Parts: sequence; C-alpha cells; structure tokens
Amino acid sequence: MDRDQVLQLHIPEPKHRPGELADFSHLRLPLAGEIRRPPIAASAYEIRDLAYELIRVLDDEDRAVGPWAQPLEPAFLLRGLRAMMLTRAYDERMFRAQRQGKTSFYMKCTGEEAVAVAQACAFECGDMFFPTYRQQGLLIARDWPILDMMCQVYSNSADRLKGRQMPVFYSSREAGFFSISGNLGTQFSQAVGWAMASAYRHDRHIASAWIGDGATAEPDFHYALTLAAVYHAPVVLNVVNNQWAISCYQGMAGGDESTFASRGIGYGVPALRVDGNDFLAVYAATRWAAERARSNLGPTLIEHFTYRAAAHSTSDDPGRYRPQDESAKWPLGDPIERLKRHLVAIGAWSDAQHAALVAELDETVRETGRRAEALGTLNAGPLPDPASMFEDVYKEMQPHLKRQRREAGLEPGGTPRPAEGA
Amino acid sequence: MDRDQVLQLHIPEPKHRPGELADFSHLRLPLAGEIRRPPIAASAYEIRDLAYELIRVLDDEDRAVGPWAQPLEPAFLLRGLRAMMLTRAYDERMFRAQRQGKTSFYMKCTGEEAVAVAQACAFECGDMFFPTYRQQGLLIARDWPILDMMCQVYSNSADRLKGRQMPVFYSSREAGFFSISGNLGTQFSQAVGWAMASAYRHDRHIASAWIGDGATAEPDFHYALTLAAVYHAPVVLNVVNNQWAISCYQGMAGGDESTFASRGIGYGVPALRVDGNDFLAVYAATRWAAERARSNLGPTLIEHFTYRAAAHSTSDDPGRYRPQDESAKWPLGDPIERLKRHLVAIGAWSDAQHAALVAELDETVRETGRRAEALGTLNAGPLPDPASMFEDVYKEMQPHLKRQRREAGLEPGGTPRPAEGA
Amino acid sequence: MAAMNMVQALNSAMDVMLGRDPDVLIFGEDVGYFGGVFRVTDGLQKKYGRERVFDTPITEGGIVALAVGMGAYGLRPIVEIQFADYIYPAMDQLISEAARLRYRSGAEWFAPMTVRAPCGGGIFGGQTHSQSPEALFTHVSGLKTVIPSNPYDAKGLLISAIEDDDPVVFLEPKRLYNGPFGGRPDQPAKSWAGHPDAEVPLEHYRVPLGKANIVRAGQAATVLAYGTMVHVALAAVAECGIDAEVIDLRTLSPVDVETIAASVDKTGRCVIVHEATRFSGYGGELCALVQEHCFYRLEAPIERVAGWDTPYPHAFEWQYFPGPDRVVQALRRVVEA
Amino acid sequence: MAAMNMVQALNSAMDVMLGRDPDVLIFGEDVGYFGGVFRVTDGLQKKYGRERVFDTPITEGGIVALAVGMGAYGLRPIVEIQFADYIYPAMDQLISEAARLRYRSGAEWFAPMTVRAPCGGGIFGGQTHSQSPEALFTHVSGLKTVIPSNPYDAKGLLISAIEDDDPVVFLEPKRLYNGPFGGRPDQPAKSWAGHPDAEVPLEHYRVPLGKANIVRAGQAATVLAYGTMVHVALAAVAECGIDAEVIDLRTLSPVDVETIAASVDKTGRCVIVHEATRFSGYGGELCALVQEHCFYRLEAPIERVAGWDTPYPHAFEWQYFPGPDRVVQALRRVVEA
Ligand SMILES: Cc1ncc(C[n+]2csc(CCOP(=O)(O)OP(=O)(O)O)c2C)c(N)n1
Ligand SMILES: Cc1ncc(C[n+]2csc(CCOP(=O)(O)OP(=O)(O)O)c2C)c(N)n1
Ligand SMILES: [Mg+2]
Ligand SMILES: [Mg+2]
Repeated sequence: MDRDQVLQLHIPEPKHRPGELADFSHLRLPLAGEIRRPPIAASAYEIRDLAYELIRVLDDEDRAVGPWAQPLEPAFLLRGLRAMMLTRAYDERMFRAQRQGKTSFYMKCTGEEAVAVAQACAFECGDMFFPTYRQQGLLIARDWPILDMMCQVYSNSADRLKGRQMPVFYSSREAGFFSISGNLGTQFSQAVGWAMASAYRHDRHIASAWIGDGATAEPDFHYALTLAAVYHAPVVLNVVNNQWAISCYQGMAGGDESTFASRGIGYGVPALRVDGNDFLAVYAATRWAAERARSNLGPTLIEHFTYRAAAHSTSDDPGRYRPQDESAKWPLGDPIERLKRHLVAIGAWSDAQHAALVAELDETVRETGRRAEALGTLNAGPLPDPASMFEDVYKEMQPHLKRQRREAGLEPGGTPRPAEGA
Repeated sequence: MDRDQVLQLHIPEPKHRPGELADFSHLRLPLAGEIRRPPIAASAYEIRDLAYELIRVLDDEDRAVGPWAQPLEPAFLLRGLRAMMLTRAYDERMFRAQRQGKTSFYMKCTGEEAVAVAQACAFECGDMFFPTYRQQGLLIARDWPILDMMCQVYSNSADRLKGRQMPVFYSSREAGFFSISGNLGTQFSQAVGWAMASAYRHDRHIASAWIGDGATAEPDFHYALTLAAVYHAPVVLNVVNNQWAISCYQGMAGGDESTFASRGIGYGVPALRVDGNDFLAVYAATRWAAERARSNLGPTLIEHFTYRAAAHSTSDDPGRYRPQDESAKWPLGDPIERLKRHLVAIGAWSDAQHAALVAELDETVRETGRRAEALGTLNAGPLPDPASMFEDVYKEMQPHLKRQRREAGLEPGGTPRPAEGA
Repeated sequence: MAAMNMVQALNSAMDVMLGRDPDVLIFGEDVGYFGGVFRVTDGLQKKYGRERVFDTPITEGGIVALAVGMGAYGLRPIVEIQFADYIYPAMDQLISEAARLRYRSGAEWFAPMTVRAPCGGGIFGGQTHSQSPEALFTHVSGLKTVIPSNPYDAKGLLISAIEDDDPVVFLEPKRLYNGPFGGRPDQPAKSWAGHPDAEVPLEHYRVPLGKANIVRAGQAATVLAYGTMVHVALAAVAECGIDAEVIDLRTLSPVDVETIAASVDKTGRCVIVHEATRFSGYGGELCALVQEHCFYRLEAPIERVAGWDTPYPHAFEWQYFPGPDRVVQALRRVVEA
Repeated sequence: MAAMNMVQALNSAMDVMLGRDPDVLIFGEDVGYFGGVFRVTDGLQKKYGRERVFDTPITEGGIVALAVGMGAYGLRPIVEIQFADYIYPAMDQLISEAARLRYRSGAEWFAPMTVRAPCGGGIFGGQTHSQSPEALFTHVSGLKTVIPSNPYDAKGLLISAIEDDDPVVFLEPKRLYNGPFGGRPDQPAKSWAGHPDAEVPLEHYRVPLGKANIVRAGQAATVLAYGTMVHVALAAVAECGIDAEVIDLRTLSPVDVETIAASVDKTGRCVIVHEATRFSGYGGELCALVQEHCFYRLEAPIERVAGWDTPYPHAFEWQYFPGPDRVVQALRRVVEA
C-alpha cells in the first residue's frame, strides 16, 4: 500500500454516450448449448457458476441445442410467437394512441417480449404473477383480452380500475396478474408472501415476480431474497436486466461489479442467468425454476439479460443518454425474429405465414382499438362515473368520504358537477 | 416432480431449545492456518470461496499459524488483551449498576470482545467507525475514557449526550465513533456515505461499520453493499454473527441458507469469514480489508463468527429460548482466554501477570465507577439541566420550542419545575 | 369472564381468532417461540403450531410486504412491529401498498392485515422506544388507526381489527400493558387487577372500530384523549375537580366525529391530549374538526396538551410526558376563559 | 437578473452553491448525465464534474443514508427524490437518522442535507406521481419543510435550505415548474415569462426559511396556502372579488405563526388551502394554530379546502384537485358566516 496515496471517488459511467458509437464487444456471451443444466435439487452453492454464465438455447443457425433445449411442440412455440407479436403490435398501437393525445402515458416492452411471454407459457394456470410495468406480455400470453387492457390505458368507461391508475398499471385477478404499483420493487417481496400463503394452505400454486435491473437497489429486492430463502418460499424471482433504468445504465445498479443473478448466491437462492431474447432459453430456465418451487425446493432467482429497445416511456428520449446505434448493435438480437427463424428452420413456419400473421395481428389490434375508443379515451371520454373516485378507499365508504363526495357534488345518481374548468 | 405433491411452509428452527442439550457438531470449522491469504487486489469473484471458510490464526496449541499470521509485537498484543479485559470488566460493572437501579438498561458484549478490540487496533487514527450497540470495545481500544462512557450510561450531569440517549448509545466524534442509533442497521449505509465523502475530498481516512446477524435483513444492509460496490467506497463492512438476535437464532436471518459473508459475492464485494473469537484472525482480516480500502480497491465484507455469551440486554433472559449449556459448548472458545494463552505460549505473559491485570482493571473500573456515580446516576441524579431537552432539535432553537420550554417551566436560569410526580 | 391485563387481553384476542379462522396467522420479530418481547403472543406458537405463529427476520418492511402478499392470497395476517419506533422501514409497504391496494385494483385485491405495534413512553425507553407516530398513519387514506386504553377494549378492538378487511395499524400503549397509568410515576404502579375494564370475556366479542367511548360524563369541558392519555385525563379531572367529559377516541381514523361534536356542543370547551409531539400531530385534526363542527358553541380556545416537539429524552421522560399537571392547567384555562 | 422558470431558478440555486462551496454535491436518480427527469439539474454535471453531480442506484433510502454519512464527514449534500411519492423507502433514514442526529449526539453531528422532491398533481400522474406528503415531514421534530411557489422564492429558499445546517425537505410543486397555475386546466397554460416573480438574480441571494409572504393584502379574510395553491387562491380571490389576504407560507416547519396570526387577527376569517389529503393533514395544524392565537377575533369557522381523502385518481385529476371553485365557495362561506 502506498502510504501517500489519496482516495478517489469512483462514479460508474457507461462505455459510450450519445455522439459515440455503441460497442458491446466487452460482453462475454457463451455459445448456445454450452451451459450445463443441473438437477432441480441443486443448492445455490453447487450451481453458483451458473449465475455468471448465460443460458442460451438458440444457436447461430437457429437450432435449439444443448441441455436446456427441450422437445416442444411447434404449435406451442407458435402460440408463444403469436403472443410476442401481439404484444409488440399492441405496444405500437398504444404508443401512437398516446402520441395522438388519447391518453396520458404509455410504456413499451419492445425487445423484451420473450421474458414475459415465454415465462407465462412456463407457468401453470393458477400460478400468480407479481409484475412490473413491462410485463404486459404475461397478460397477452394468458389470452387476457387486449380490449380490457386498452380500456385501462384509456381510463375509459369500461376500465375495471375505474380510471384510477395511470396507463399500463394493469390488474387482473382472473388472469393471476397482481395490481401493478407505481412504486418500484414492492411487488417483489409481496410475491414471497403470496407464495408462503400458498404453502401455508398446502396449495399447489406458486408465485413469480419481476423487477428491473435498476430497481434491484430497492429494499424489496433484499426482503424478497432474504424471506424467500428463509422460508423456502415457492417463488420464481426474475430480474429483467434490460441494460437501462431510465437514463442510468445497469452498472449504476451494480451490474459492472457482478451479475444480478449472482446476488442470489449469498442468500442461498439458486440463480440462473439467461439470454432474455431467446424464447427457448427463458422458457427452459423458468420451467426449471417452477419445478423447483413446486417440489418444495424453494426459490430461484433468474436474471434475464435483454435490452430495452424503446424509450423508457412516452415521457423519455433515450437519444439524450445513450448512443444512437446502441439498440441496433445489441448482440442478442430480437426475440421475435429469433423465434421466428427457429420455427422456419424446423420447417414449422415461413416468411409468408409470418407476414400474414403480422397483418392479422395489426388488424386485430386496430379493430380492438376502435372498440376500445368507442368505450372512451382519456381526452374525449366517456370516463367512469367520477363519483366512483370515493369508493374502494375502504371496503365501506367511511362517513368523511361520503361527506366529501357530497361536497364534490358527486352524489351517486345526482348530476355530477363538471370538473373544474372542464 | 410429483404432480400430487402439495406445498409445505418451512419455518426455520434452531437445532436445540431450552431443556435440550446444545450441540455445535454440525459446524464445519477449518483448522487454523488452513485458509489462503489472497492479494488485496483480488476480486470478489476470485476469492468467493473464502466467504464459506473460516479464517483462523490461533491453533489448538495456542500458536499463530498460517498465511494470516502476521509478526506482531507482544506489546501490541498485550494492549489488545488489556482492552478486551477492560471491556469485560466494564460490562460486568455496568450490568450490575443496572441491576442496582442506577440506570435503566445495559447491554454486554461478553464473548465478542475480540471483534471490536482487534478491529480498532487494525484501523488508523482518523478512520471512522459506525458501530452498533455491541462495539463498546472500539471506544475502549481507542483509549476513550470509560468515565465518559459511564456518564452516558447514567445519563448524569457529565453525560455529553445530555441525558437524551438510552444507556450504551454512545457517541464520540473525537474518538471517531459515530452516534449509535436505536434503529437497527441505519449506520451500515451511512458509513458508505462517510467513506465516499472521504474519497470525494481525496482524504486518506476510511470508514468501517458493524451490523448484527439479525439486522442484516434490514434494507440498509442492502443499501450499503450496493452503494459501496457501485462507488468502490473505501469502507470495511462487518457482520457480527453472534448466533442470536434476541430470541432468534442466526438461521432466522438466513444463516442456515448461506453464510453472511457470502452475501457480499453477488454485489461484487470481496468477503472474508473469520473466527471472531480469534483476536489475531480478526486483526489480520481487518488489516487486509483496510489496506484494500485505503488503496482505492473498494469495500470488503467481513463476517465475524462469534457467540453472544450473555443475554441480549438487561431486559432479556436467554434461558427462555436457548439451551442452558449452549454458551459453554461454543466451540470457538473465549477471545480473552485464547489471546492470553497465546501470549503465555510465546513467553510474553504469565498467569500471575494476568491475574494481576484482572485485579488492576477491576480496581480501575470500580474507582472510575465511583467517580461516575459522584457525577450522578439516573435514579439519584444529578442529571443534566432539563431545560437542555429543548436544545439541539435544530441548530437554533425554533420559536415554538422556546414557547414550549417556557410552558414547561424550564426557562434557562429559571427555577426548573420538578418533573411531574418527581 | 376473567381478570386480564392488557397483554393477556391482546393475547386472548389473537387466541380466539387463531381458533376461529384458519386464515389468521401471526408473525414478527421474536413473536414465535419466545412469545414477543412484551409477551403478547406468549404460548400461541405452542398452541397453534409454527406455521401459524412464527418468527421473522428483522425486516419491518419485509414483514408488511409478506402480509400484503398473503392478504392477496386470501389470508388474514396479524403482524407485530416490535416497537412503533421501528415501523419507518415499513412505510412504503404500508402507504404505497397496503393502504392503496383496494383502490388501485378497483377492489380486486385488498390488504386485510393488522399491524400491531407498542407505542408511547413511560418505560425509560428513550427516543427509539417511546414514540407515538399515529399521525403519520391517520393522514394516509386507506389505513385505519386504532389505540386501545384498557384490556376490554384492547381485546374487542383487536378482534374487530383482525376481522376488518382494511389494513389497520393497531397501536398498543406499552405503559398500559400491565396497569392503568395516570401519569404519576412517583405513585405506586397500579395493576389492572380489580379495574372494571380488566374484566374480559374469554370468548369472541367485538368493540366496533370508529366508535369513541365516553369514559366520564361531564358538563364543564370535553377532554379528547386516547391510549395512556385517557388515564392521565381521568387523573387530572379527579385532581382538579372540574366536571369534564372525557372521551376515549379508541379509533383515530376513521374518527367518531359525532360523539366528539355532541360533547363539545354541550360543554363549549375542549382540551385535546396526546403523547405524540404537538406540531402537525393528530391533535391538529381534532382541533380542526371541533372548530368546524362546534364553532358557534365554543367558549374558549381549544387547548392541546401534547409531547414537546423534541425527541423523547431518556433522562427527562417525566418532564417530557404530558402528565396530569399539564392537563389540569389546560382544563383550568378553558373553563376560566 | 434573468427571466427564469422554476426549473431554471432551482438549477441556478444549485449552480451558485456548487460554485461557492466545494462541500456541496448533488446526487439522485437520473440527476447526473441526464440532468433529472424534470431537468432541474441539467448541465450541472457537465459544469462541475461527475464527482460533484452524479447518478445513484434506485434506492431512496440509500440515497438519504449516503447524505447522512456525508454530512457527518462535513459535506453538504443535496439529494433528489425523483417524485415525492417515492420518498417512503427513505422515511427511516429521514426520521430516525437525519432528523434526530443532532439531538441524539448532543450536537456532535448533524445532517446539513437538502432533500428535493417534486410534489403535487396536475400532470395526470395518477396516485404515484401526484402526492403531497408534507404533513408526514412537518410532524417530525428536527426536520424543516419548505415549498416554494415561484421562481424567485424557489431559488432563494433553496439556497437557504442548502446553507442550513438542519435537514430540509424541499418540496417542488411540479405543476409550477413551467408556469404559474391557477387551477383552470381548460385555460391556456401560462408560462413564467413576464411574471414579476420570474425575474431572478443570477447571483447568490437568500429567501429566509421560516418567513411567510403576504402575496395579496386584503381585509375580508385570510387565505393560508403554499405551493400551487397560492396561485389557485389568487385566482379564486380574483374571480370572486372578495378582498382576501393571501399568505404564501413558503416554510411549513418552522411555520411563521406571527404573520398568520396578525392577518387573521385583522380579517377574523380564515381559509386554509392545500392539495394534500385533508384528514390529519397540515391544514389541521394551521387550523389549530389559528384558533389558538386568534380565537377571540374569529368571526367564522376556519375552512379547509384540500385534496379529498382518496388517492389521486388518474382520470379525475380535475375533480380531485382543489381548484378555485372550491376556494371561492369556502371564501363565500367564511365571509357570509
Ligand atoms: C420507488 C421508486 N423510485 C423511483 C421511481 C421512478 N422510476 C420509474 S421507472 C424507473 C427506472 C426503473 O428501471 P428498471 O428497474 O431497470 O426497469 P425498466 O424501466 O428498465 O424496465 C424509475 C427510476 C419509481 N417509480 N419508484
Ligand atoms: C429497526 C429495528 N427493529 C427492531 C429493533 C429491536 N431490536 C433491538 S436489538 C434486536 C436484535 C438484533 O440482533 P442482531 O442484529 O443479531 O444484533 P445482536 O443483538 O446479536 O448484537 C432487535 C430485534 C430495533 N432496535 N430496530
Ligand atoms: Mg432496466
Ligand atoms: Mg446477533
């Protein structure tokens, strides 16, 4: 040690910023098929190497290879492809709707569709999801009607959430999709509680939760890992590392120091790291984790290594903080494109069929969009009954809220006073 | 996977409870000298095995062996021994003082003296400590007057904290000992801020923080590791795993699932696990970590594996939740006894000298205790001026507090109204 | 019926509910094998098993998060925060999650949890074992906040809280666990034995949330109090001889405005007493409500007696504690105004 | 002097302080390279370097913890919480640590930090981007709480907050960032351009903490407001023609009781306006203070106009927002009482 050395403060910075060329050559990307598939009873310690690897199934020739490649029906994969494509078409449409002023806000998951869709396919009906705002694919893969989702985005007369939530903060008990919170991270630990409740009731259903790379720094990430480990909760905990948290690259959350998957090791939670743009890898890893959970072997942490191809939200402009060409240079490709090519390679799909499906889904979305708009948009209505804003604060409306509803001129059945200035 | 299998909720339990015999035979305890000493520039990944080991220097023949054994002057070791012994004598006295009603509360660190004392010896003057309530040894090893500590415990007229804090929540800016919080864990992340500030100022001083095994489940543990890793903060983060958190054994915080040291790996924070009852091991590990920090190599996590030999506090009765004989069966012995035997073995100390020192320290403590009591005890006073309770809420006393001080009849200089009923 | 102190009454409430409803479970720091640092869950793990009454890591935020998730599943968790002073790490899960879940999900989900926490001073706990943070919860729409002042109410209110489908913060004045306390530490400590409110049915019963209790009828002034301060107010009234009506609010949110307003309409004078710090405390809301409802009947400024706006100082507990002398002075001021 | 909107004025305050004091540094989520999601720290990293203005992980509790530690070292950190709605994970570090450090250490240490956070609604942010949690801070002894209502005050108050040796929660009404807003969303949005309070000195100046500002003198009633509601109150007064005195509190804790009491003593009538939910809100404290100080001068019940006691609903933002109509009604009630 140099006694005269002074301390220096290290502030992490991404390798490249706007005005520079993106470069991902520092990433170590194992080949498809290279990483072992341990038995589900393996301990976190025994498989700690996997937290630093990248499970990949689809190789450069679009084949499914290696121990994580599972025999899957083409029909099943086509359903997954379709759900990813519908998710993307839906995103495009709603993004434009926001730009047209039909709602206040929107968030796309472009480039990350495999995470939600492949995972939804890997769980069973009755398993419970605790998502963030970028897992709309879970709902779509569970065949939840996009009409219902659109109505939420428009806060319109058919919005089951009664116009209360910002766009994309869906909730569907029926689809096993927990109410999305605006406060990052909180769902991660709640999922552990749900999973423990299922175990307490000697049920068979497991839970799964998602969190962004950025939000792993929140306390709930720590709660979830600690509590899931201690109580062997049947839960699959997912970190979606899409490289960015608004303007901050994943290194700002500690991703340069160690992988997010590796966080699990020290809690005793087995961890996998997968190519998040590889539908088959995500599916296989999730199946493995779900089986563990269902077999009373406890939690698993999965890091999905992917890329946020779009802006953070309609309020964001990534051109201000990341190189223009970064998205194009992302080395793991596009999840839809990759699964499509695999299906073509195995002879189950063709370019023509794909183009037809694109057109069909676009039409579905357009058509459904028209129906949703007929039920109202945020700017033009119709909206839910404004009197409903006093409901559901408590199970029963408390006296002070009844008084306030009256004060607001929003007596149910009465003529609602218009919004101020509206 | 058995499809008919139902889920089970796992609730961790210690191996043995009151009425049973304690048994530590499940512990894997490496031999002294067995564990390698890596270069300080090693990454968390390269030395991840050390997080599951136990660095020990003192062997069964009381010799200092292996790569972590460093040539240390006997005089230096004797100073450490003395500080540990004074800490224990001080604890005994204050514990009794509480039992005699001279104060409201007390907490001993019996059996854990090596952690604080050896670590204090490993840091340099100007390095900053963020302790919990069980590191009184830090103050004592830095030669902070126990008279001052006693006055704090008695909340008496000479208490620099003006009677505001519960006993043992010391604070000494002069000794580089941060104000102890009643809220567990908060100091752990604050230490990272202090360390970053030191780096920001291109200073040479580093910080160190302590947390109990139980409190690692608090969010600040996660903040500290995340932030220290991201900013390469010059800080030494210590988990004092004394096996218990009030009535909960360390498995309740996840210690059965993985070691507390291993938590560091996934954050990219190099981690060591040491025999916390081995003065030489604690010292060597701390020096290693302090050198890393001072060399701009960033943080280290150290788990000190030790045992809380006494009750949690004067409010606690461990007989209600752990086997009677557990403390006696603790396999890593007593830190004072072990260092003493080593000093005897190397010819630097004798039983007679030891007995004389015990007597001397007892007398010092007794004598100092008398002086402290002359300055006041909680039950009999004198206490600080009660009017001072309105000071230091803000830098300048705000008008409403001046009004309240007047209302309380506690005008400075005025005749204080007695406490209600006093 | 049995004579119970408040610890026993609370324990009995949980015992009854664990027995009646398999969805009820209890967890928190040291509540399992050990039975809680104040012994409130004593014996329950032994009786109902480890899956129903269990210890947690030291993670208040995580504890409440688990309760939210379990509630979403369909369970009815009771959690203990070891001291109310340690509830701050759980604020995000309480405010952003438990309190808001029903609203934001269009009532698809809700958080039927009870969060128990000992509050208040009087045991030389210093600033981190003495706080009364109720005002931070009463301001949060979606939460209910309850504070009992005696064993009978404690059991009945806790049962109501557990059965309630909304999240309830249930604060337990620790100074009342073992006996009523009128704010005179120099007098011998009373136990609950022989106190009429310490006669507690063994079986299930409810004390409804949202209903205050007139613990002493009077004409000269109204004292609004809750928790320990109910006993301080009664002691003050007894000492000064002013014929004040003393109302134990019991539930702070939703508050029983009708009972309050009826009393102040009658007496025309009002003293509000709480142990929490005064500035921006719950007493402000009470004061606002009283003047909104009873402005034209008020004969004197409403007085607030509260903890000083400082942390709770260890050595000056009794100078800090708003005891009967301060209440008497305030009562004198309102009746003499 | 330059014409500045509130974003620029706040930026200028930090620019000035970074320039004057090497111990000042800024950190928070997205505040570094990007300059903050509301652009309040735009350009500061470029000008002062990455060590002085930097991004953090998404960890509000960790951010405040760092600031406590840095303050203990001797720095003077300014931290940004991206939305006030996200401050809850930091409650423990704010309440138990920052606010209590000076007291508990006998003034050996203190926390000279400023915690900036955009608050309030009006941008269709729904329940997690619209909250006004000020009452949770004003109740905490040891914290100061500040809310500016215009660019001039914003800069002067922020400089005072940064220079203050106590921890200051500095809430920025995001609806005012780009222009004054009188609560009429149907009218064209105004910018700050041409507004007298948007003339901001480029250099260092202070607006003192703890001093309210009479923004409109009047005789008929007193309106107490802060943040966005100052403009709503002014709009309401202009619309209804009642000669009300409008007071911009600027600092909520410590509050300027003298200015408030002098005004209400004069007018005898008082309306309190805030955007936060009403129950147990800061308006309760104001109400209590006013009646404590001015009881014998009050001619009418004090009125509170506030956000309803529900979360902020996305689609019904303007039914929720306490706009000028509600203020006018309250003003009419107090003058006609
Ligand atoms: C507690 C909290 N803090 C801050 C925010 C503001 N915020 C919303 S999204 C976001 C970035 C999240 O990044 P990441 O977790 O990586 O998820 P991604 O957007 O990449 O899917 C931030 C800072 C928030 N919503 N909640
Ligand atoms: C935030 C918070 N929660 C709970 C407590 C109550 N409490 C005080 S000490 C303690 C046990 C701590 O155990 P550990 O961290 O292992 O430290 P040890 O006492 O063993 O040194 C608990 C639960 C607290 N002080 N602060
Ligand atoms: Mg991300
Ligand atoms: Mg411990």
